[in-house]
Amino acid sequence: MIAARLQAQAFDIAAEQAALLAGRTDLGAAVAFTGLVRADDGLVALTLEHYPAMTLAQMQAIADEAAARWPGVFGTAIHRHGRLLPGEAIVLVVTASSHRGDAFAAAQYLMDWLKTHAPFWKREEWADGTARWVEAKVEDDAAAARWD
Amino acid sequence: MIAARLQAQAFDIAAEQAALLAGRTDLGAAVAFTGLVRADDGLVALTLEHYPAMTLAQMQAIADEAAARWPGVFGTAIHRHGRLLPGEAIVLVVTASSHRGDAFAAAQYLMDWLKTHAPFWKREEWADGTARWVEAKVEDDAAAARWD
Amino acid sequence: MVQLVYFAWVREMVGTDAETLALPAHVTTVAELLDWLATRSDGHAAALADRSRIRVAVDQQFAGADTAISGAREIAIFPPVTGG
Amino acid sequence: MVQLVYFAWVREMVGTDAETLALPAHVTTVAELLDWLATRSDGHAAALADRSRIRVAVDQQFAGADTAISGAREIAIFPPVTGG
Repeated sequence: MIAARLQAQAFDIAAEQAALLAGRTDLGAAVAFTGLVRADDGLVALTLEHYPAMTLAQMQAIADEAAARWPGVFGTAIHRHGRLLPGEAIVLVVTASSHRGDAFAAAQYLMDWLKTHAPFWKREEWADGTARWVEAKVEDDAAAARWD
Repeated sequence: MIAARLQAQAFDIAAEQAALLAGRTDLGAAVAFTGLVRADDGLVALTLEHYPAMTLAQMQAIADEAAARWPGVFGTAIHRHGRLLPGEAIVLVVTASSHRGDAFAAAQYLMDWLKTHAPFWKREEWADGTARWVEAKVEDDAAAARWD
Repeated sequence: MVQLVYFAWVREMVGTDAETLALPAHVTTVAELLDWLATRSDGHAAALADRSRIRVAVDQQFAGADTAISGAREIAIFPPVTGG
Repeated sequence: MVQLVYFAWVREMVGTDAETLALPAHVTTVAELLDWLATRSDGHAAALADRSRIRVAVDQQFAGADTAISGAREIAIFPPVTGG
């Protein structure tokens, strides 16, 4: 079971991991991946627009696909939306498994797919006052395609 | 720079990651790997013996090797020693980088090497009152060898 | 009547985030919808000018140019997603 | 005089975690040290019986059977490490 969530507010990495591991003594590995907003070349803010009726459903579909590929993996995938500043966390994927290989693989798979298939649109604001919508990236598609 | 630490007390995953990321807006990815003691087949406790004069130096050597392979990766590798119970965290590796690929790769590399090359000896205590020293595992050597 | 919803720069160029429209009888597929929408205003026309940059979801399911839209309640039009 | 330190089941079988010894003149390598130590007690002999399960560090550096030990201050003898 990997649960997807969508929220505007910040998340607490330790609390999320603790909730996943609570009462379990059969899990040997937990991987927590945090994606952060980078201040590349003068970025001052990043706004994620989402499609309320669709985005969480698509995220949960990705999470279910990961859970089916790695049946022993438990996890939580949280994505934020709204306006975020450089240094802020934007996405958290926590996976846990009996052994570390599956936990790492499932976390990487979830991130590769979230980066390409989750229905978000990013708008960047720059130090010079301009703003632009981010175009879909070829390298992220390649990262996701390695799982096909 | 990847810093190695050796301690008996528990660590705080959120505090360690926050310390690594503090004041940075150039890092897009953080990976926190936590290794946990599993209660396999009735394990009641695990004791890690170490060689005080050597273990931390070897850990730092592994961390320096990872930092040399992935120059853009910053990190912290913490290993606990002493007697630990099922469900307790035993090792933490936190890595951060501008992109997620390097952060994931460096964390996996560090874990593969810590599992094989760090001078620890594990003693397992079982529910039936017996205890035994763990033998080195062939699969962990194979996981480490894939980096050669 | 169908609810049209727009996201990102499609929304900005169309000039609204949603509109409820009665579709003409000859508009039965996604491609026909986009052709018809493009005649409604300069904003619609500009937003939909390059169809390779347009994605559509019919009732929250990704759809292709030939997807039928009869009976649809909500059709979303947006750029390729840029992920998280 | 050299400080010998033992870990894990080697420590348990030898019966001490450390001992300070004066080595005979003919003991100049790791292999010769292990041969000589094995004669010191039944515990030493049992601990060192299977050399494939014994690892040695000379002054905190991993050492092979042929590593010279003259001038060493601390020699550690232990099973293969089992990691973290």
